[in-house]
Amino acid sequence: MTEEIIIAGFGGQGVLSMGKILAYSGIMQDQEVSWMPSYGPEMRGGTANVIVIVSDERISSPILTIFDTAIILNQQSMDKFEKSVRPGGVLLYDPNGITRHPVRKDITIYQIEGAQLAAEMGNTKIFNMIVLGAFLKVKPIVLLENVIKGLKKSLPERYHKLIPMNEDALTMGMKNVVCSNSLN
Amino acid sequence: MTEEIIIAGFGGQGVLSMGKILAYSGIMQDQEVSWMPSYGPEMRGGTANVIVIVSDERISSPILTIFDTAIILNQQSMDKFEKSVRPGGVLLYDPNGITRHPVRKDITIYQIEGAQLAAEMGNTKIFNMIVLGAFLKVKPIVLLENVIKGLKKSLPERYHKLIPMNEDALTMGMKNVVCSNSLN
Amino acid sequence: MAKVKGAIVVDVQKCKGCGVCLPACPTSVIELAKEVNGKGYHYAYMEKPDECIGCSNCAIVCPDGVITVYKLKL
Amino acid sequence: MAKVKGAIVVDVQKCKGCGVCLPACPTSVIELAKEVNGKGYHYAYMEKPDECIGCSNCAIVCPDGVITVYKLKL
Amino acid sequence: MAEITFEDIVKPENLVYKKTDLMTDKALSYCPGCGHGTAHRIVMEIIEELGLEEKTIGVAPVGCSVLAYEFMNIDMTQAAHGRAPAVATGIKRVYPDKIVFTYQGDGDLAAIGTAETIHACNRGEKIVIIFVNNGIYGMTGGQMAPTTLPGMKSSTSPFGRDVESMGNPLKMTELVAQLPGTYFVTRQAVHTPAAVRRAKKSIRKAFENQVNKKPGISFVEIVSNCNSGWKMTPTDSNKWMEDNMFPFYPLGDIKVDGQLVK
Amino acid sequence: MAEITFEDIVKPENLVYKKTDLMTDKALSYCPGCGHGTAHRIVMEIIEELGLEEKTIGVAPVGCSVLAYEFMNIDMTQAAHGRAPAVATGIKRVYPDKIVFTYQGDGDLAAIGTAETIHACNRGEKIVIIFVNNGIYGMTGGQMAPTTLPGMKSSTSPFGRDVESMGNPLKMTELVAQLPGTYFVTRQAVHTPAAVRRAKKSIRKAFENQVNKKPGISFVEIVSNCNSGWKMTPTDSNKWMEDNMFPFYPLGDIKVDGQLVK
Amino acid sequence: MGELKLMKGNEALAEAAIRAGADAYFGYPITPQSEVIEYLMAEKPYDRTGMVVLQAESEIAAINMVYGAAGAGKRVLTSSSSPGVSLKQEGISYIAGSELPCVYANVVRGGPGLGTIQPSQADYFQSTKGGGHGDYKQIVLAPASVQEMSDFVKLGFDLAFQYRIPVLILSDGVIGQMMEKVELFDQIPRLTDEEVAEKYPWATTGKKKGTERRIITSLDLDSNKMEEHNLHLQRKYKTIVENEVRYELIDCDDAEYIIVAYGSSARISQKAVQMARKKGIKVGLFRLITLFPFPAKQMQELCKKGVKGWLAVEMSAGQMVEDVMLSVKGCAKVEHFGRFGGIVHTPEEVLRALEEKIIGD
Amino acid sequence: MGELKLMKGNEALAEAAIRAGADAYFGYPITPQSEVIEYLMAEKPYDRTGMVVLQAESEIAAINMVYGAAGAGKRVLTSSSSPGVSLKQEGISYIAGSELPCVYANVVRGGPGLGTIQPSQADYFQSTKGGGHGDYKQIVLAPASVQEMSDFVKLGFDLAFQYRIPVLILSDGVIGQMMEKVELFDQIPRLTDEEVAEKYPWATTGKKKGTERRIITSLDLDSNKMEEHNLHLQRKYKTIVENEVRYELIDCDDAEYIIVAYGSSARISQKAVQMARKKGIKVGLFRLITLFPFPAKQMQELCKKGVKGWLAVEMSAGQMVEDVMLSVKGCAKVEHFGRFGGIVHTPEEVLRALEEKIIGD
Ligand SMILES: Cc1ncc(C[n+]2csc(CCOP(=O)(O)OP(=O)(O)O)c2C)c(N)n1
Ligand SMILES: Cc1ncc(C[n+]2csc(CCOP(=O)(O)OP(=O)(O)O)c2C)c(N)n1
Ligand code: SF4
Ligand code: SF4
Ligand code: SF4
Ligand code: SF4
Ligand code: SF4
Ligand code: SF4
Ligand SMILES: [Mg+2]
Ligand SMILES: [Mg+2]
Repeated sequence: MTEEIIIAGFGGQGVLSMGKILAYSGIMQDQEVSWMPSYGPEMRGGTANVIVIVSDERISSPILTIFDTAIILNQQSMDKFEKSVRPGGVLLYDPNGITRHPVRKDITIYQIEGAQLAAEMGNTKIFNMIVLGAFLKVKPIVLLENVIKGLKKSLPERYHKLIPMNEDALTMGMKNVVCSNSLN
Repeated sequence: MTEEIIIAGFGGQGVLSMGKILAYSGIMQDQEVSWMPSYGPEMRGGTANVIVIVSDERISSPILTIFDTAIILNQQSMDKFEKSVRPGGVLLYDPNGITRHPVRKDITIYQIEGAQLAAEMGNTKIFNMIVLGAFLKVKPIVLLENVIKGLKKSLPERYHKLIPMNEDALTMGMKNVVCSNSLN
Repeated sequence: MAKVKGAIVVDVQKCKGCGVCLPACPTSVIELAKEVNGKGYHYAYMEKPDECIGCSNCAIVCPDGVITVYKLKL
Repeated sequence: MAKVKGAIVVDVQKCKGCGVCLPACPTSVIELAKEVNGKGYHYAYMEKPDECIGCSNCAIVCPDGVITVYKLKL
Repeated sequence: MAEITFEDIVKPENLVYKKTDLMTDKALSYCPGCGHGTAHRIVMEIIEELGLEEKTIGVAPVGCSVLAYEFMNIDMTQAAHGRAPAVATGIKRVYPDKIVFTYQGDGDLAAIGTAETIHACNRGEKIVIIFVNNGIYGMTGGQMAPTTLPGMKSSTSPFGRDVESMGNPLKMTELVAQLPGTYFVTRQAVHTPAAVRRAKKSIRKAFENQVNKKPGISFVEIVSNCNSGWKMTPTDSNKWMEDNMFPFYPLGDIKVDGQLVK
Repeated sequence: MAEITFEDIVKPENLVYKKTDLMTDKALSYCPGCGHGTAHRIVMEIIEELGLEEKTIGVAPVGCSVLAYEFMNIDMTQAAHGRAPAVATGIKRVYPDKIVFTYQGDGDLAAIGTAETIHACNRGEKIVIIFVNNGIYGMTGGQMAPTTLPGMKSSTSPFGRDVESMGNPLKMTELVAQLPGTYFVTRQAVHTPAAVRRAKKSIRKAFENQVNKKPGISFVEIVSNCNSGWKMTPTDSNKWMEDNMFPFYPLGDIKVDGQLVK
Repeated sequence: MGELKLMKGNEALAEAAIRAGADAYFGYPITPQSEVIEYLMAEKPYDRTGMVVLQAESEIAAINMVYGAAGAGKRVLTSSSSPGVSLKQEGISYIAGSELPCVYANVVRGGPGLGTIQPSQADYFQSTKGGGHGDYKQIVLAPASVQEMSDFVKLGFDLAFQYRIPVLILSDGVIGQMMEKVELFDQIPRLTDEEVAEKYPWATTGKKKGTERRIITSLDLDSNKMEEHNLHLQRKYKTIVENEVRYELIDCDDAEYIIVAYGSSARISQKAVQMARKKGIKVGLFRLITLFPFPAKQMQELCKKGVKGWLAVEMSAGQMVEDVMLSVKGCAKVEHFGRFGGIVHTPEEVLRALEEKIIGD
Repeated sequence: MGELKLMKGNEALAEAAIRAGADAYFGYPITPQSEVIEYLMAEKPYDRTGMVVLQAESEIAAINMVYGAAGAGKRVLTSSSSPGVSLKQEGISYIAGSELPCVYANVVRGGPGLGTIQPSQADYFQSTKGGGHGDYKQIVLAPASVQEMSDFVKLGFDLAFQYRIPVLILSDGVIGQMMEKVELFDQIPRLTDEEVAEKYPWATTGKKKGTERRIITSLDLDSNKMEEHNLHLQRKYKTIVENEVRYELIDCDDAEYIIVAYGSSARISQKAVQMARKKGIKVGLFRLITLFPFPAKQMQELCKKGVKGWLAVEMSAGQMVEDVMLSVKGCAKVEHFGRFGGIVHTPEEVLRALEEKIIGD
């Protein structure tokens, strides 16, 4: 099993840390992982994206242009990455702020109302965990318990009290993801 | 005609400028010349030597290990360069301060009492011109008039008044050089 | 009462919502919008346009130089 | 008269004849030799050995550290 | 006076302030509230006001303002980190009649570029140095600068600057004022309208010195914020700057017309 | 007292002065009368007197004293031009209990090495800097240094230093005294017995500061001659130095125990 | 098994420095490697092992601090990225000339000049042929994973001290910025001052009475001695070429074509090899681990086995390819495929280049 | 005929700079090239032509002064020797990246590190492959006589401005310190500011109203643009390789063996060729004048004529020899003969090396 994912959105949406938790979860179940951010210094407030690969085998290129799954969190990223999903692959997006929705027919498209749900849950910081939950519902490449373990590993000790809340967010995401095209 | 010469002695003996005047004289009669000093910074007061080549043809290597003529002005240089004269070549030296005189039989050896003559003439600065005169007597590779022209070229204008004295020194050297071995 | 009336024009798309102009205004004209511009910033606008005296304070401290100031002498 | 008598030993081969020790001597003991050493320098020597008071002035200013000083208390 | 509408006021003849044309129309790449933007603008306003546009060459080294050439609408040279004073010297020496200035950050001017700064000042190069001191390396992500205050946190002093092991903050401006080659040395800020006005006056003086071929460098420090590096909102950072930076880096003229201000 | 012969006096028990064993027996490579020799010797005397031989590491960069390691009979590191303060910092930081000093010329310390000098001083590295200022680049053949006096001739200022185009002589010692990281800053000379004694006292203080872990650098400038570069006899050069260098570079302590001397 | 972590390459390098028993890090920030010093500062290695971390005033100061501390026998390192590494060239030449051990990393970005902060491999020549002056070499290790960013610090120090030579870890923005699983090796204790003095008698640790003083220098005014010193260096480099070549062969056994690459290019090329194999193309990957010493012999052996073509893949306009050419000596076609200026090639592009440049004609 | 003078190579270079209409020299003293700035200071070029001469505080400052003035369209130069040139590498990379014209000289001394002040050719790699970071090239001219030290300044400026590229005059202690007859070219007037502005529209001479501003930079944060810029540079380098190769063939017409050398090694090798010819050995000298561009094609042509062996003679442990190998591509044996660390080979040694390494077996 190899899953090649791009997560793309705005700087403040927790894109990089979502990828990090996913990668950590992979490690927790003994998989190989890589996490490759786009980086740039003074491009402050611009877009952020990260390529995450989780695999049973040694990972070759950490940089890819075609992905199994694209998790897309703003319009710019939609414009850039819709075409980068491999035929038969998955595109998961938060429709909030999206003006041009995805149109491809050869991939499965899911929506998660992450921003809205986060707002409802009263904590915008868990937005990325909702989206991650949604993804894991669609592609259960790591077990929830390993995500929690991964969270523990990646969060400093003093933030561990926040783990239950994150768990809720994951569950919320899993529950609320919807398929928006007819492929399956 | 190509004449390959090394001039070697102490720092203050005018070794480099003797070579320079010789080279300039060569230019005055349309010859090719090269002048290659040993250099070194804080080896102050140490030995100084310069390789001068005067030739009708384009000069290849400015650095040589075998010479037609060696002009030797102190013991250290004698130790170093006696062996560097080509068989049949010339070694010209000032015996002042020399404790081990040259012994080679396959070269012609000349002496010039340069230091003593300079002292007698009341001007130690013309020492090198006396030696140059001696050399030119032995190997008239440049005309005296071209040496004078060379002197004019190499001395700043304000020193031109010293030229007659230098001319005297050259003549003095020419007169006083003596052959000290039996080769010719 | 005021002998002058001012107005500012904020280049909404370039405003970064930093809020530096707010305390610079002697008459507290400016507020940040609830809405965001294309870059996601809560841009500045004249909340109390009538108070503006066209003093340019806001414009000269605006790091992004997005404020243009007009003043009408009455 | 002097209650002390001094003497210096110059390392002749290492002396560079700079003359810095000369003005340093309170009793003008030192002169530069007419002869030169192996390096061609007119080395320093005690021209007036009787005057030496062993004050070490010459030694401590000698850049090449070639002077050793002795002093005998009478 | 409800009769006067917005449209009545916003008319070309009523214009009292507008960004100078010597700033390009590109959106500045700086973080919201960053003083670099203001500093850029007032330098360009002075160049415009003094009519120097056609003979001015600006030099901006790396630092957040590396892209100054995107915003300052004049001839510009991008310089290697720390070397702007040398680059400016090169230009000024071959064009003694042109106006040359550098626009440097504190990491640039006071760390890697110390030698170039000291020597350009000491030679008395007839240039202007605009020195934006935000107490941090903004561009590379908020590392400690030579100017970082004692105890101040940065990404390379995450527990606060420890003077014992990391050294003292360096007051480069006071230092160069000691050199005979500096003609005008001042420290300013741009966070309030009053500060901007004073800073602009200083910058004008600096450029006028160059125009009038005064003997020596004119050196204008601008103490500024770096909200990203300091991890504060723009307005908080300005407050923090007043409370913490100004006591250590007091504003005001340090040397005027070649004379230290007592 | 004709009865007392030379041999009577020259006996081991009468020995009052002898070159320290911490100087090797190699003949110094310096020109006759060059102050470098004296400076070397008194530094080594102090190291001997304080018993620091076994824990001292010296750093000498390029300059005439590049061969210091041939003469100083202790562990030595040859440094790149201008970088001795950084090299010494590297050593001292990994050996806080050892004694580390640099021995630098004026070209080295005040030109190419300006940044390293300023920053080592500003960080308050607990090292000693011995700074031999002869107003010229001796080693490379007498070029102008940052310290060359106005009007002074050198091979790169053959008509005398022209301050207008070549800049001002740089008083690096006064400059570093301004920095909080310097604990002891003094200027000395070694051309007369009295000067040598005072210089030695300063050097002792400098090393004692390091032994006693005083907070900051101890910086000892020695104004010295370069008869080759100045093209004078040794004694003439010492006279010239008194008449010309000392007025510009006045001898004496500048900062003691962290306090500027008024 | 050692501790497992998810780390950036830069962080792994920093953590490995602490664990390798490094005595000091001296550095200056520059993207994309500032995480090295940031990580170290946050980790308080002084409390963990006594390791010193100092932000220098410049890259030049940093490399000279390294020179000083290395000369005193300590395990020290620095890191930078392309423009900063250019500034270090004089210092590196001094370190090589004085035969001091040290480790330094170049997390390469695109040039020339200020260039871009994006990944590049265009500093290959500088690293392997000598960016500084004089005839010197340094061992160049090219990590292709975060794991190797950690491992090569330890390996680097071992080689550096064994041969008294600077060891360059030549990384790039991809390897520096990416996170991967890394198995951290256990803490190696720092040597005490006494152990240093004993193990490294050449080091300036203070001259014990009655012993010879130690001198760290690269100067010799006597040209004969200087030449002798240079000959000694050349002999050492020869020994290194004989003993320290490191590389990895992937799918080379039956390969008709071989891609040569290192670092992140090797990772991307590996994917291209997988893709090519799926298409039935017999291609293998020769992944360089040491760039100096270069595995010339090993390439010649593959030549003898009948490899028909070599593709040098690098993020540069063509640098490593020269060493491949010098190694295979005309036995088969050698072509170069490069993207540069901050652009990283895609596996698809590499495959296409292989098909067009090597197989195609 | 121009004025005839007896001059040191360093002095000839300095005098040529004045006559070539240079606007400024910025430099820092270092043996064996300090005569360049000393000569200039003594000549008062400001009075002669208005040329500025400034002793900078360091080599880094000097190269950045050059960068500044070159960016403003002026003819400027600097010079140094090995350690100083290493320090300039960042600056050179910037100049190459920003496409600025300038001339600089490296009067090479033996390394690595502080090394020796005696002549060497061990900076060949640094000069031709890139001592600085990134994919850039510079034109490298290798004078073999004092005459060429003068001529190549003029040629260097011409090429530098034609291609907007740094031109390195790669000399060494022999060429720098020796005196020979030199025919000085006539004074070329300096361009006025107006002429500069007109001839070099890319230069920052002050933005005229209504025109586009000029920007001197090597930065592009957009990797695509950065790659495009790099491709542009590579195209330029290709043009230079096609058009600017310079070399001299001596006795090569009937040569069975060829010695390849440049600079002072070429002079010495020429003597060796003379000696060999006397012994009846058919050997010729391929004297490189441009090191970049390297005359690869021309060597291949000689290969086709049946040259049996090539001897690369250089004062280094083997650097230029790699380019010879890359050029002749295995057509014939290539060997290297080098002395280094400040030692200059003798013609006798070169002849012996030819006999033993090339002819002997
Ligand atoms: C030789 C070199 N070293 C390091 C860097 C990385 N760098 C770029 S800007 C900078 C410091 C920026 O700080 P500052 O000068 O204070 O400017 P600011 O961004 O704070 O305005 C550094 C270290 C570089 N570009 N070149
Ligand atoms: C990088 C570099 N630049 C230049 C030089 C040449 N150089 C050696 S010493 C020196 C200056 C010496 O002057 P100073 O430091 O005053 O020492 P002094 O000889 O006068 O005692 C110079 C320029 C060098 N060795 N390395
Ligand atoms: S200061 Fe300028 S950018 Fe900031 S909020 Fe006000 S108008 Fe917007
Ligand atoms: S012009 Fe003055 S009064 Fe009007 S909004 Fe701006 S600061 Fe306020
Ligand atoms: S000071 Fe020393 S070297 Fe100089 S003359 Fe006196 S003894 Fe000789
Ligand atoms: S010891 Fe004193 S008295 Fe004796 S020679 Fe020396 S300076 Fe003169
Ligand atoms: S990082 Fe700091 S200095 Fe840079 S733009 Fe942002 S606030 Fe300004
Ligand atoms: S050149 Fe000057 S500094 Fe150097 S040894 Fe001679 S006198 Fe001393
Ligand atoms: Mg800053
Ligand atoms: Mg000096």
